[in-house]
Amino acid sequence: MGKDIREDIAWAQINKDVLKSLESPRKAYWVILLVALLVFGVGVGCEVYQYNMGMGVANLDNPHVWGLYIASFIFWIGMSHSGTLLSAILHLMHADWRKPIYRFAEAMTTFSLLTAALFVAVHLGRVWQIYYALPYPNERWAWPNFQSPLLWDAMAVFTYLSSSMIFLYVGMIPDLAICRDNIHQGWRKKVYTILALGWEGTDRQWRNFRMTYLTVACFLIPLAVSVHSIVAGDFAMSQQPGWHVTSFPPYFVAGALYSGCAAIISLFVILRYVFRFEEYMTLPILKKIVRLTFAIAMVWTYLNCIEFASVWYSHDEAAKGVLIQKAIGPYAPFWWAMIFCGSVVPFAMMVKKWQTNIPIMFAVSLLLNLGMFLERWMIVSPTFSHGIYPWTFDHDQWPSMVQWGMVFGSFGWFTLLFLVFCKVFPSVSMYEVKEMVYHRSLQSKKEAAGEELAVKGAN
Amino acid sequence: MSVSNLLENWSKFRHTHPVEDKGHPDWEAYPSDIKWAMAIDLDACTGCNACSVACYAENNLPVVGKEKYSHGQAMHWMRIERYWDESESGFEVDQGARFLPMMCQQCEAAPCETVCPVGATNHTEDGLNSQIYNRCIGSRYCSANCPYKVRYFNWYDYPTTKDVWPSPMNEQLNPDLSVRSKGVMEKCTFCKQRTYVARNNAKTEGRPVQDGDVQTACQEACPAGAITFGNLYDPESKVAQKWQHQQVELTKEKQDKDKTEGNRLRGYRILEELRPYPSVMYLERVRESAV
Amino acid sequence: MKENDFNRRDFLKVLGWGGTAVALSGCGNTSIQDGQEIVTSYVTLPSYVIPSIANYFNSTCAQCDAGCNIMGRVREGRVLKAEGNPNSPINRGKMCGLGQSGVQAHYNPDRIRQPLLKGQAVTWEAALGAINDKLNGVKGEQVAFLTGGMSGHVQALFGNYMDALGSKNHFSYEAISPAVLRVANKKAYGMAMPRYRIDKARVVVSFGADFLGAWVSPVNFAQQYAQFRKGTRPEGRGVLVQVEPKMTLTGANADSWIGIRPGTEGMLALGVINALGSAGIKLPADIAAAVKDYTPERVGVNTGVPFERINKLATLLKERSPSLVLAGDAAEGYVNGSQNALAIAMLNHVLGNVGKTVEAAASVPFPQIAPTVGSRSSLNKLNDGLAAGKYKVVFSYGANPVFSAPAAMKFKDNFVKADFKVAFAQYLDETAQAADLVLPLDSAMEDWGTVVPEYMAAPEGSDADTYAQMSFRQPLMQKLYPDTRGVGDILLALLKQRKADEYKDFEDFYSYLHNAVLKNKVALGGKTTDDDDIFWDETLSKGIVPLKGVAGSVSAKMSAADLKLSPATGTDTNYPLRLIPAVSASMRDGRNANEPWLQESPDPLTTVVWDSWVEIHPKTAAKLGIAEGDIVEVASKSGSIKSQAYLFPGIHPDAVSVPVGYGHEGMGRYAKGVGANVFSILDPVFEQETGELALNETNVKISKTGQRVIIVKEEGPLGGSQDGRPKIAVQVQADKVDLSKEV
Amino acid sequence: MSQRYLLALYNNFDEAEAVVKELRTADIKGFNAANDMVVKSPIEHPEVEEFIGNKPVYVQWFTLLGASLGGFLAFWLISGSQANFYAQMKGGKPIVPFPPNFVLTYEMFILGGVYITVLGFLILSGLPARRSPLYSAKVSEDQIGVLVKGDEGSVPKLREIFTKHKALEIQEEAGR
Repeated sequence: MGKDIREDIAWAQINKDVLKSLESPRKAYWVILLVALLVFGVGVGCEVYQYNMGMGVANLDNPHVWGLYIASFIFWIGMSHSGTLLSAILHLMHADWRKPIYRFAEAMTTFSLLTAALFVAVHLGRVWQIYYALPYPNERWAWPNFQSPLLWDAMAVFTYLSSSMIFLYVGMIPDLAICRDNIHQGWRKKVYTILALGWEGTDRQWRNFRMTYLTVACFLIPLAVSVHSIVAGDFAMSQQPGWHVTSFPPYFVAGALYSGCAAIISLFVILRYVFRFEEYMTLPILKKIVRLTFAIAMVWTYLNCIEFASVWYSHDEAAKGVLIQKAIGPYAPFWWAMIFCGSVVPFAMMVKKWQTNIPIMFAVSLLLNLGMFLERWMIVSPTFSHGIYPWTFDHDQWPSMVQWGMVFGSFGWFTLLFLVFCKVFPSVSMYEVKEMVYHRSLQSKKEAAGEELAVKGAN
Repeated sequence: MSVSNLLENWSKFRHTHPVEDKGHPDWEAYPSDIKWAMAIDLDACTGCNACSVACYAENNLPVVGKEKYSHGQAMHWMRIERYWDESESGFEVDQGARFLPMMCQQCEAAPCETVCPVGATNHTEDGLNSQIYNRCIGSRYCSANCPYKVRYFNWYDYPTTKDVWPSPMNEQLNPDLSVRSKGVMEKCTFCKQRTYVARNNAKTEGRPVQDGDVQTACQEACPAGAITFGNLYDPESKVAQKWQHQQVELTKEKQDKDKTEGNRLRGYRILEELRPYPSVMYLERVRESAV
Repeated sequence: MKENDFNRRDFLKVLGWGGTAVALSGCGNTSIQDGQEIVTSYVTLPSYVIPSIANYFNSTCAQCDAGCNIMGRVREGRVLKAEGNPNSPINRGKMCGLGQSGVQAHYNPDRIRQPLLKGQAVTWEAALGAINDKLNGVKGEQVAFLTGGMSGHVQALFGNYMDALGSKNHFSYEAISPAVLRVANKKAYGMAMPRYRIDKARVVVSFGADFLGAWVSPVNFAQQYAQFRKGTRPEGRGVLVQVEPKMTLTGANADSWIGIRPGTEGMLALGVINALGSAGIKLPADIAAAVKDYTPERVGVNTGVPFERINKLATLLKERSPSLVLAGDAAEGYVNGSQNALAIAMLNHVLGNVGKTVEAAASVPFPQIAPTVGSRSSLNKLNDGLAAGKYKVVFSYGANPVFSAPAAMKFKDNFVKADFKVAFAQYLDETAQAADLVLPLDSAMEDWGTVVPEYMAAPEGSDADTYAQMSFRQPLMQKLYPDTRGVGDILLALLKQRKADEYKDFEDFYSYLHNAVLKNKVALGGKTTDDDDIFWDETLSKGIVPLKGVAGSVSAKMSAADLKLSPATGTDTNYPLRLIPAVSASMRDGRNANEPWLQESPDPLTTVVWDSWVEIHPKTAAKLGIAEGDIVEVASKSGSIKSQAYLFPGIHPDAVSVPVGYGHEGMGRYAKGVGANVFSILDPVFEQETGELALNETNVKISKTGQRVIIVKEEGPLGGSQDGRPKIAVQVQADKVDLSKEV
Repeated sequence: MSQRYLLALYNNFDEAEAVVKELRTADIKGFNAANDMVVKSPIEHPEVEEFIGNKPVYVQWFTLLGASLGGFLAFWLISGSQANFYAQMKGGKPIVPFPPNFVLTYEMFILGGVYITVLGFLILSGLPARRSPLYSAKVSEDQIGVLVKGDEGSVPKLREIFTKHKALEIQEEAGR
């Protein structure tokens, strides 16, 4: 296995390479940007139509009151978790291979949360009254209902979004200073100057920076877990069969990390190509993420089985009914596709040769993401179609093109935000790659010296 | 904000419904000696749909038309369900069908109430589950969490939808309650507009609400008189007597009588085991097997 | 009119003029007396009108012929809802869904608003002038008048008009009517419509009488049924046995539903009598002789009802007396329909129910207002006459024969042969479309009238033998459209064309009615000393006028001599299935199809909405390879229709059923194009004694068209299954509960 | 006496470390090694803290403050709004219920912690800051800077030490 990164890479070169990504990406960048814009336009069109007509155009009905919007909401929230995984958990564990890739993962966290927030809005019947859900003192003397898991959700997502944005920003300050020092004209200079806050890399700054980064990372980990547990709580707190499951919170968290990791692989491949980051986003690092993803895939699969088993051996006939319906009912193709994508496809990541094969891993990561999207859908819809009350079972509901359009559009929105970010801000953390290179070269020097000593000693 | 308020409310409201004591004696606006409840005799119900149509007439329910009905977007607050007897070989028709009028059960511990993010659905002092239309933002969580699926969402803006209330059909709309616009949830209110009038009249006359002061629209229409409605806290009321006779207690999730084998009573509440404490008691349909 | 005598009627008028109006003449007996009338503002309200508080005015439901007494809930000059009149012996404050929908007939956006001559809007003068012109050119016998069932003062006026025309060609037509029953009852009990006391019976055996759904007076029967089911009754909880090939709403409520082979109901009745004889009930000799061949075993083979079940039924009837046996549409719609009905009525005689649960009903003392009931045989006569070109001018009121006549009768072709066709109509229905002149009618909530119900229910504790009633129909609000008229007004205007002198005192139908009622003040329960206005207002406010009726009697005996039960018609190998047109509680014969509440309230049994359907037994469907939602073609010798298949366990495997009332080509936005019209494919087979169309005598074949739809219905994908949930719609056997002490 | 700023740039940490160590031990009049010396580096390098002398970090106190404040305020505000404004009656649930409030308290605990920690970071590291008297873009690239402040008299000595350790570049500027 090769090295995660070339140790002899010059620090100045790192600056140069990364700063280049702010200037001249490949043409593919613009193509993807344009496509994303168009796709986002589709979503906007659908929302405008739905806003004017009413939610009915989404083909939702009673009892099937939620559909792809909520499924997509969970999907995007879930995707956000791997950013935290890479930046916070691996940071605490001193896994320095995360350094070249954590920045974009963290950006992904922020933007997928922003995308998820969109779905909260488009899902509402009266989005123009969305401010009723905000806890602010008002002349109506009415506060939101703090007992509602949806409100916890809103609070958790808000906390997570703002914390991860802050985390992203704080971690970026030294890099912004680099940008400030190297880009000398235009609006960018002003932006970087303001955002860099006058960072100079003094010992005092670094000292406080280190402690802050560590502390926030410590906060982010339980936060991330709580966010997806609370999203799981939206379902697990209800009485509906198939949702009222004790293992839902860990199951959701595992699913979140899983889809996030899969998304990181996809974006890794794309960024590596578009911004010519071959030196930094190296195959050995890919290999590490792939292995991590595989491990999480197995955790997810295990939790899936636990859920099925606990439903199967319970005396909750309704929950059992939902499970059976998932397997043989109208959603069966999607459910089996989810099982296939989520639990079978990851075994492709066990093949050593494929672990560093970019096209294969790209395809696998897309399949995993598809599987995770289906998973969320399969959590939401089958329960509605086959709930507690037999008279209102509803096997014919199918999301309308409006729903699909908005799901589609959300990918455009995410891609748009993400690409703009990568073009404006360094998507590889320069200072941390320097640290990585520095420490690794020191390490190998020491090793070499140790070897020499050993040789000497032997002599 | 006052600390004393906080502490007071903490203890005062710790346990509200369902409890043994009647409502909240301290409730400022309405001293609550009323708990509206229903009893529906399935043996009398013929499944004729009169209640449902009466509900349309009384509560300004939109007729959504075939296409929207096919999407499951019908707005019948009161629906009649038709079940067959089941056996190994399929449906049995020898004893006819079973009809079940199903509307909001006005649960005492309603699953819908706690989950609404904006507090648009709350418990009222007279024991109903109320929906505040102009507070509702349409998250539909209440419906998602309703075990009976008796909450209906305004998927479209029905007042402006073609052929829902074309002029002069709109002149029939009942001015006692609103016509709901798109994006809000609605459901059976136990004809709140009628109970409200009854309570006000009683108040004006300086007496408590008596049995028979108010009928719900469905009850009023029901040709077989299968629906009994009234104040459960009034021991004189028919509905209270029925509940009492059938030994169905509002505050129990498992009735004592069900623990004894071979009780000869037929009152039950649907999905009681989920502990929503519904306010509607059904009486089992009786069939004679002599023929 | 005195200034303080600003009464409600005027108030309604004033409201309609939007607040600026004056009390003008035009409302009957009022006339402007110089200097005594004053201009009144909308803000000057009568004392009983308090804004935001509803007033209730009594009237009579016009949605079907049962004549339920209703109260219109009126707020700010608009009628909002129909509620039952609690003092009514018929509906006792209750309403059915059909009746509730009356407000939608009133507010219907598709009502005709102006007279239409050849499709062009014309004035009433022109319209009435056109009629006058045409009538002047023809002889009395060349004029035919087709009506639905009628009663009360409109009928009296109508009789006068026919006399004035010199025509005897009044055809009273009801697409769905108990016409066979009336004839059979007359034979069996000596009266066409005795009073049935379901509430007194311990057992009710109904041969296809859908008394909870669409039969005769369903709201009254439903209340009796509720009594009948009460365990606290001295007789205990009653048992209902329903015998019919296609389950009706009543069948769905039966303790025992017997899906009999179509057409063999009479035979089963005889089999039960035979079994009763074997069980020790003493049978009159002629009856014993008549039923001796109908052993349960043989009857069992022919009817498809296991003979054990026949014996059980006989035992039940023997042990629990009094019982009541009813014969309904499903037993009568055959060539031998009246024989079936007679055989069934004989059961009542054998069981001694006559006089106990089959009571004599009184009839109204004024024959001219007694109901004229419709039948299908009269349509046949009209049709024959039209085909022969006998009628030049044809009037149609309250009937839609172009829709409800079987296509094989070619009614429409014959109808258009007449020179001048006048339709009195609220909607532009099929008959109105075929007419030359369409006269727009007031809705029943705008019109005056009186109604005498055919089925005369009596209030508790009254002298039931002589109880008869007349109900008032009065406007519940101002007319929605200025150019519609009440049928009485039109008839009066037409009469004035003939006999101007006799009717010149009556400005409109209201004044005629007012006059007629006040003239008979004493007969209508008043005293000669009563003030006319007070009497009138009180009578109106009650809405119900009890009359001392002419007591009838039911014959205690019945001879078996009339009974000649011919075997049921066999099947046709080309058309192997029997078609049973189903009459549903809400759709009836289709005249109310344009009321959206009815279209959207699910059929109780199939839960289908907004369409017609073909009920097929799952076994038959499996044989034919038909699945739910398949569009199937139902073809008879006389035509074919296409509709969606619904697999329905409550139907005899040899039968299929399609609801009537759907498939309008006109009427309005809610009715047009919804479903298929099953009337059109009925074979012209007639009941042998009455000449009624035998509705159930059409054999059909079913074939798939290859299309499939998802049926729009209320029930979910599990059909009627409760999916193993323990307590949803719970049923308990009667011996497991104690009903006698229930509250 | 006027103050001068000197910035010396070094190629690697070893050289910088040597310089710093020498400056700390050297007794130069008008120059206080503990207060007048700043090391600027392109990467976070914990060793810098060691050789420059241990200086305490107080960010964690902000964290404690923020988190407690967030949690406390959350519970107080939520319970207070539930108890003092329109009571939202939920069947079977108290007006001021603990479990949901704890969930929200937990979230606000984190939110407060994160916000105040970052605020503390900004305060303690003196950000946002104006450009310091001497700065070289090389510091954000690959060189380590040692910035000292001293009396005019101490400048030659300082320069001497800088050059001794192979300073790549020495900048000098008058103090303000």
